[in-house]
Amino acid sequence: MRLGLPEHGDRETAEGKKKALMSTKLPMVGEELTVSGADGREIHVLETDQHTVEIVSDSGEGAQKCGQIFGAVSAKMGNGVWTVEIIPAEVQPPPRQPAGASGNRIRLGSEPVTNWGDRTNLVMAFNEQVLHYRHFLGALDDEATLLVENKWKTHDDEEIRAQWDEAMKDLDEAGYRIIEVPMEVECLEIVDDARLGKNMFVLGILTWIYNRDIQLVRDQIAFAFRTKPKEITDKNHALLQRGVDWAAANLDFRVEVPPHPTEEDMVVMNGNQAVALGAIAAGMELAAMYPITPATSVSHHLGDVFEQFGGIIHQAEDEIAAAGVALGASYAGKVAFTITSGPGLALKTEFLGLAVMTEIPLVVIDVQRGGPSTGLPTKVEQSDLLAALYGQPGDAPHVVMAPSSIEECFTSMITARKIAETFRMLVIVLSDANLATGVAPFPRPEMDPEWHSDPPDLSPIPEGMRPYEWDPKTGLSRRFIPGAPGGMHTLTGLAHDEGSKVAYASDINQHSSQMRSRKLAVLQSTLKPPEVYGDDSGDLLVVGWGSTKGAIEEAVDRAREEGLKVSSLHLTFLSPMEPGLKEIFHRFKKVMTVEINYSDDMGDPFITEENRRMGQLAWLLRAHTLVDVDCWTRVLGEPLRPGAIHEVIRDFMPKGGDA
Amino acid sequence: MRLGLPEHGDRETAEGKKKALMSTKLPMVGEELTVSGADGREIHVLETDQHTVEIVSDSGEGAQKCGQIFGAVSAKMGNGVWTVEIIPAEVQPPPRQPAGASGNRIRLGSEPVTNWGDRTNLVMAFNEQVLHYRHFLGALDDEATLLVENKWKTHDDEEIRAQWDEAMKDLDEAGYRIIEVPMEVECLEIVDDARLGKNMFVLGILTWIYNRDIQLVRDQIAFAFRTKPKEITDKNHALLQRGVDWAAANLDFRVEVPPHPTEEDMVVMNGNQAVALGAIAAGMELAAMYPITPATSVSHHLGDVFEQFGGIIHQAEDEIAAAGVALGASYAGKVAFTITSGPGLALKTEFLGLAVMTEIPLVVIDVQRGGPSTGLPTKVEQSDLLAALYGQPGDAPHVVMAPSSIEECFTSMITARKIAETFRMLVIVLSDANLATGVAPFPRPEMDPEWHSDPPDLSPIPEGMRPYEWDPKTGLSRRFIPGAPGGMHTLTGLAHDEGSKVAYASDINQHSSQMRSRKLAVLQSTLKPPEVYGDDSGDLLVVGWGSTKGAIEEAVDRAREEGLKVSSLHLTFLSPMEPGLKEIFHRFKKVMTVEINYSDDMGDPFITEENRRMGQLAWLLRAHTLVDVDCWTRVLGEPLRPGAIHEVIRDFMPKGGDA
Amino acid sequence: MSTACSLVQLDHDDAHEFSMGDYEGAMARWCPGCGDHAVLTAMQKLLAHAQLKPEETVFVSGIGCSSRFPHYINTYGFHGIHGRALPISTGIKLHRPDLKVFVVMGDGDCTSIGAGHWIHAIRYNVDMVALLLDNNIYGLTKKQTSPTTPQGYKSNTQPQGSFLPPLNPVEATLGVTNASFVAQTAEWVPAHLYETLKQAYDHRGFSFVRILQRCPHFTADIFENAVRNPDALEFMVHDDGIDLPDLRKIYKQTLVHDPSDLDEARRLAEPSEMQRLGVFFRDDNRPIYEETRHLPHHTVNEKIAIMEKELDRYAV
Amino acid sequence: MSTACSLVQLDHDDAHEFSMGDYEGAMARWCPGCGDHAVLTAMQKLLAHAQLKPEETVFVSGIGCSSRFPHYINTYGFHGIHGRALPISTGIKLHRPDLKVFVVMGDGDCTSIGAGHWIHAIRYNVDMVALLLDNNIYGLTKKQTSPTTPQGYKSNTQPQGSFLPPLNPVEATLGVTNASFVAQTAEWVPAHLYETLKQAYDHRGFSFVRILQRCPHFTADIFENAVRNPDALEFMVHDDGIDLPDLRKIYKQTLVHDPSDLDEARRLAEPSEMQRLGVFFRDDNRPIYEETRHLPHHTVNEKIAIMEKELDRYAV
Ligand SMILES: Cc1ncc(C[n+]2csc(CCOP(=O)(O)OP(=O)(O)O)c2C)c(N)n1
Ligand SMILES: Cc1ncc(C[n+]2csc(CCOP(=O)(O)OP(=O)(O)O)c2C)c(N)n1
Ligand code: SF4
Ligand code: SF4
Ligand SMILES: [Mg+2]
Ligand SMILES: [Mg+2]
Repeated sequence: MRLGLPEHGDRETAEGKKKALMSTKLPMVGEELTVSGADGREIHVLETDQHTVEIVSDSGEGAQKCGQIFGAVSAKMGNGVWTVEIIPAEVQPPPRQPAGASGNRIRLGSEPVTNWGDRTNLVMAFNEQVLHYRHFLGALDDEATLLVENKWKTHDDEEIRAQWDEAMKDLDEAGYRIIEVPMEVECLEIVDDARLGKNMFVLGILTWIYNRDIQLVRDQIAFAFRTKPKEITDKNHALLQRGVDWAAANLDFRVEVPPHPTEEDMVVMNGNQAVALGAIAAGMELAAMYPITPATSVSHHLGDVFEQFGGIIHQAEDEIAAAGVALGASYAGKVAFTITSGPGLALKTEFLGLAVMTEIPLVVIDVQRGGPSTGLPTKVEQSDLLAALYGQPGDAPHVVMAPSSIEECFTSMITARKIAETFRMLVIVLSDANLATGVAPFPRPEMDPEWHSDPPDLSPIPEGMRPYEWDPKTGLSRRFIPGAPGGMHTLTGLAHDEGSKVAYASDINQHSSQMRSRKLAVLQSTLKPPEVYGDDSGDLLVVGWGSTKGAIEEAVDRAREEGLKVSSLHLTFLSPMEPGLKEIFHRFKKVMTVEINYSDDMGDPFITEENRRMGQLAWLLRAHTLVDVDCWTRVLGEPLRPGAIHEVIRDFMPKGGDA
Repeated sequence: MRLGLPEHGDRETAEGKKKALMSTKLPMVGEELTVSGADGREIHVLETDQHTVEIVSDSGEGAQKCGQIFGAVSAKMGNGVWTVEIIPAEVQPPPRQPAGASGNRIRLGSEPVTNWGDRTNLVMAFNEQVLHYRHFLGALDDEATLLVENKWKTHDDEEIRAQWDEAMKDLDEAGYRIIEVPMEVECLEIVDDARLGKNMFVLGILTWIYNRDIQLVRDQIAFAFRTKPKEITDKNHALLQRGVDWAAANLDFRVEVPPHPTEEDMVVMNGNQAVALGAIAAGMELAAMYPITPATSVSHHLGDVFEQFGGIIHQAEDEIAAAGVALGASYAGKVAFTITSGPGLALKTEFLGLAVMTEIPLVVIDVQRGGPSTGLPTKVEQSDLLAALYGQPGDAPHVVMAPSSIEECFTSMITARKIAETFRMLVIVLSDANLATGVAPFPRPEMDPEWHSDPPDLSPIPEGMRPYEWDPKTGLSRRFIPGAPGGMHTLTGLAHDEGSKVAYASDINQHSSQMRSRKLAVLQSTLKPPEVYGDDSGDLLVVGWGSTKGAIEEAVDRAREEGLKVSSLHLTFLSPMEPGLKEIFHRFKKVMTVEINYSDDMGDPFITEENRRMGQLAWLLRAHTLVDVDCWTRVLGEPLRPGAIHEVIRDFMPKGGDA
Repeated sequence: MSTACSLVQLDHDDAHEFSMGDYEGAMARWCPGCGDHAVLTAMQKLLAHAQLKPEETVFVSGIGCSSRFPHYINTYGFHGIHGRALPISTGIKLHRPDLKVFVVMGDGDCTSIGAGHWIHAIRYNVDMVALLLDNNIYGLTKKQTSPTTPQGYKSNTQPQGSFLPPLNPVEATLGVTNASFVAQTAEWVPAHLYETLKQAYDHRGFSFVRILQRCPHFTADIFENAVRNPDALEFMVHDDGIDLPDLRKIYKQTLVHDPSDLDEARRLAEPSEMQRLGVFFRDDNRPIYEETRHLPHHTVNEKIAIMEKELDRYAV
Repeated sequence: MSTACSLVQLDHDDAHEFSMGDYEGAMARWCPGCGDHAVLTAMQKLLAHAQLKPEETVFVSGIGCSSRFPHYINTYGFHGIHGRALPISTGIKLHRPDLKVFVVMGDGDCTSIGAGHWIHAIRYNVDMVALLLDNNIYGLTKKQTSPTTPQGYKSNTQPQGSFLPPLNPVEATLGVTNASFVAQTAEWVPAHLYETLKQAYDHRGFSFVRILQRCPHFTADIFENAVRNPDALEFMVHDDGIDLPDLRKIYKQTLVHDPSDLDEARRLAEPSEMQRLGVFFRDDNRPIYEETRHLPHHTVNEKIAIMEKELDRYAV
């Protein structure tokens, strides 16, 4: 049933209201209180510790800007925030195309929010088609409240009217609470082209619903449009106010997500911004890349600021060249890095082998997307793990690590550079589209001068020292950098001896292979065992890596509240593996991984214990620990939801028997 | 001590003779009998079931031709033969360069020979430098007999004389039996430029020593030089005779490796020739490649004959294009193939992902060489296994198989094409430099018309049928080939539905991933468990894959003769894995792999159970079976020797306790 | 691709008459005003004109906005990977010369990541039509500099403006030995676009057509002047080239150029204030790669016979 | 690379005088009579002439016989992977413009697998010297057809003879916008070889030199005539180019060509019975990629200050 507006039509039953307002399944202090609004209408206020709202429109209608401002303001107010973009596949698809849905999805929390959460509780839609598509994708909570522009209902084009009726019927039957909003009508009071105003009007509505600090919102708008003429800001302020007023006059509910302001300095950004800033903070000075979604924006964010540092972004002719340029630069000085995603990683494969063979430090960031092949360019997956580890023909020992939060996207760059230089090693950092596009606040990092290590060591090479003077124990050796007197030698991808001379003798190849491999063992010996989240023994241990950490731990929390003996373990290093895993696994009746990559499900036709293809981390852990590690993985082109993982935990709990 | 020639100098003691003649450690019927030669000298005849001889020279001196003819003749006589080339790294290195050693190494056997065996028993060297290098490389049996050109001993250039003395002193001290041969002096009796005659003269000596059928040798020479003017052949026949006569007049030993002629038709070739012929027999019609050692010669062997078939060899501008051309051709008709080695495989990575995603059948042959990077281009390694399996970003299920003999190089092409087309699947065939350059006879394959399946199905597509109409059980679907009316659709590397339409919906991506993966399970369900070589239970099971089969089984034989309870298992399919492995493994106290790739050795500094990097197959088997599979692997740039594996078996035998 | 073409004419009688509609694929999802729409229309018109059987026609592309092309046209299509459309098409033609192949690439796709294949495809001179939809930018990935981006033009990867003078795809193509057809047109001059596609299709060999293409979303300004001001375009006219009298009414700038004159073609290809449209170069007698490989056809038994003969060479 | 060069002249006084011997690396393992030997010698002579500090000089190569070059010269060397020498060198120069970089490539290395990088390196116009050692064949892998193999010439992969007319590296290079120095010489005319290398080195920007190189082992016949018969070579002479009076004694075929004339350069680059040696084109004023990026230098503290300012933009 539907609340027709502006003419305040049919009122819904208390029942209906309740349904519409308790629009979340999550653990929450779902206290509902009632206050009275301006016109004396009853205003129902839902107080919850988290709530998810999304704004969807055709691309170009500014829903994203609206969402970004809303997210930033909420963060400033001290809410936990996790924002993700809703992006269409095409740059600018035709209007009112389902798949053209574009916008932002913001999860608000009282506590810091570590993941995008479950389904959406409240939607602001600029047309019914994108709204309907979100429903079709299963993105919306069964009891979500949907606010939708209603100009289409009465549009001149009858086909459009028909589309409206069809879509709305569907949504209605789905049992959502639907509120029509005369966005265009309202905006036209202030601007001539409503398309350019709706987003700010909608922002006003959200400001009222979520009780945001209006001044903060106004400031944020001013900042967002600082480069534009002042009139723009003024108009937007007016639209904002209009939205607030409209909401106050017409809505009968609000949502309170009590903020917990902290003293700590915070910054808010997405994972690609964190990678970009982390790279600068790490003192790296050359980034070679070739554009590829979802990695490209790292270079956009490096933008001017990198050059201000004396850094260079080189957009190469292809990914192979990007790797080559980065390798050449690393060879000649400070470690450089290259940024890419699956298809680009594939192209860099040969150069990665050369990096390992020549022991030139190199940092590669792979912002994973859906695969194989072009796959799902804008969607998240964790399917490059094995390719990153084993993709290079021949034996190519190197480091693979994965940040598990936006903050770690920043810090991992510092770690990566340090390891690369200390060990003369290739380091692959696996981020993904979930981190890349997720926006969340984290404590402002403190710069450490250490990170910007001084220029490369060009001091004369001691008489007789050789370019690969491997320490027989550790495999470490001093890197000879061009410019260092007496260090002349020729680097080669051919098998070579300590003097970098091409060598075919068997023992030399065996020894040099040993030395390159040894460095990993040495690095491993410096790592600490990972910490178990939850009790460090129990019935079920859920192991994850990368961007799924927040969702897994939230799911574990929920399951533990139900009394399930489940804990989780998150790995940062995939090569070498952190110590102690086997020992930790043995403390649990059952061990499983949860990953965003493909695995066969037991019970499917033809799938047996013997031929089942496992999740990528699960496969590694089985070989590594010989523990019968099970897995639940999905390639849904979206981050995993804590709710889904929670259910999986229930299903996978070992039945009966004691540890 | 050294037998100076021509002036029949000092004779050696019976003792010394014995030593020199029992020049093999191998299981042999080492019966020694004595006959009297022309001039009444005593001729000691060693009868053995196998013997290894090598001919080494500077490149360009024709040692290889000599070896090839000797091998061919021996095969014709019914001996088992395994010939390998000794190739320098440079095309034509300067003369008398150790690393310039070029030639052939022939292992003769009474029974079929499956591998290159252990160290060399008898050497024919054109100069002492290459001979000394072979010693330096550890290629020679401690008790080998060395015949060497002695012109250098008295060379005008004193530096050369010095080199001679130094090298010979070394060899002498090593305790070899050394016989100087006046090759040049003898050849000059027949040709003006001895460099061009020595190889035939040497062939004569070998003919006498190994008692080869002289007429067969003459015929083989005629065949080898059939394209050259007749005089050449005549001169070579004369040189041959000269060698025979010289040996008869000067040598006091012969080696008898009794042949066992078979009725069966045999062919003799190397693994790359077998791949080339196999591809033709399989009815494939397009090979796209880019030259790379040791794979290139496949295309050389395809040469004209392939075009006679209506086949095309396309030398592309690079490996990426080669993969693309093969894929395009496969898409448009019969499955095509591409041939490469490590660095080329790396470059093809992205296209392999596309092949999997679009389900275009494709056959890729990787003739493995030493890695990583450019590594050891002419040497064998089995280090591409994991890259072949997991190299492609995203989930890219496909088949990986490895021929384990030259004959299987032929048959695997037929299997590969069949699987590729039946399952719309990428099939990677892993050969290696050992098979590629090893020459051995095998039963002549019988052509099967079936193999040359008829032209692609261009019949009209039934109304409503879709390009990926996956059978929900098997994931199989009919391939739409351009030209088939009604089949118009657009193939894409993006995630797509059954209609090949780009699809972003979660369930579709999960489902299509499932369908692509399912095909592997279906294929696996059709495979038979591998057969255990030796008793099917015991103390130790040695598992191998690819070219090491012959050496491993020979080592197992030797160990079993000593009473050790060891068996071996050889895998042809690496993806999917053949069934029953876990069950087989459980029947042995200990399971280990023997591979030509890198693994850390326990006991080395910093290496622990936890951080040890395992052989590539061992790693797979651990994840696959959860059995604690151990491994012994080496990257010596040469095939493994049965003797070495035999020792490893001894060392790895589980100590005490019953199964 | 006259041979291929005439083939169709022959066995065509039986088939029904194809209309433009018959070639319509999925609804095009390019931005409103995107130049790619016009190219799609012109191409559908050409297919109808040539009456190409949809099932015997293949459109191959790489990755990019422009590379979505095959999805929107009702023939066989192969939406490949970035920069690799040409090797795929080469494989198709080598194995199936009977098929009519069209290649659609963006400027990044063809001249950046695909540059190596591009140079060699020109050289192979395989009988197909290659279209470079040149919007001077990376569209799909949202405004990064491409090799053809004007110097100084700001992008997301070169916010200070592109560092280098743009690569000139026509000049580069003309530098490659065995180039056989090189033309340039603009998507906003439909008549010229169509005629160019037609001649490219009729040419035997590798026809390379650079199409100036508007990207209103990211580079609206780049072609603005060329679109607005007819004198910003100069048309090369010739009997062996393109000469459309009607166009002269609007476009006054013309010059006569004989496409057989390579030196002149190269001179004309050099950067000038005016964008030159027309056929720069054409040579119908350059070797065509797939034609240099005359392949016999054998029955299975013949094949086995040859095989046995080959095996004899290896017989022991 | 005059800037780089003069740099050396400056801080040179202190150092000792470098002789050719100072640049000798490992003993060259090319075939006897291989043209690569001559190039090595000429290069060592050049280094001695320019008094380049071995530690400030880097030779980068791909894979091939010719790419063994760095091993045989006593400077820093980077024997990379096949076809990728140019990206590596570009990275070196971008990060360390102070280094003098020379690139050595074979014809397969540069014009086949490396073609894409080659085209773009010409365009970037990074200040370094690139040598194409063109023996018209794949040497190291034992006689496969290369893009520059003469049409009809038999190889192991094209036993019927190469199908296509050879790619002309000079023509192709001249087709790329921003080309700044393009020359051709022959390894068997040492004086001309040396002078060409010298001018390439003195040029500011990307100097591309194609060196005709004999491969006695596989293609002895290809350059036979050009080596034997002085009239098979034609020398382009000019004050701004190369003019070696002594050569005129042996080589009668000369023509005057002004390297600033691009059109003429392209015309002269076209195939002719005679092999033309000399400087085809030179332009000292084309933008040099690394110079378009003027990079400030900061102390760590300054950097941290900038960083903090940047972080403020993300502050909550
Ligand atoms: C190997 C690989 N690298 C990068 C990308 C990302 N990518 C997709 S399209 C594109 C370039 C698009 O520009 P253009 O080729 O000019 O086509 P347009 O979108 O402008 O039509 C890039 C870099 C990719 N899909 N694959
Ligand atoms: C990725 C890769 N592909 C192929 C090869 C094999 N390979 C080595 S050198 C070479 C070509 C050699 O020819 P060219 O570049 O002309 O150099 P030349 O030996 O003639 O001097 C090839 C194909 C390789 N090493 N790496
Ligand atoms: S971004 Fe540009 S090229 Fe891409 S569809 Fe939109 S207008 Fe066309
Ligand atoms: S093969 Fe040719 S190019 Fe290679 S070293 Fe020998 S002569 Fe030189
Ligand atoms: Mg573009
Ligand atoms: Mg060459």
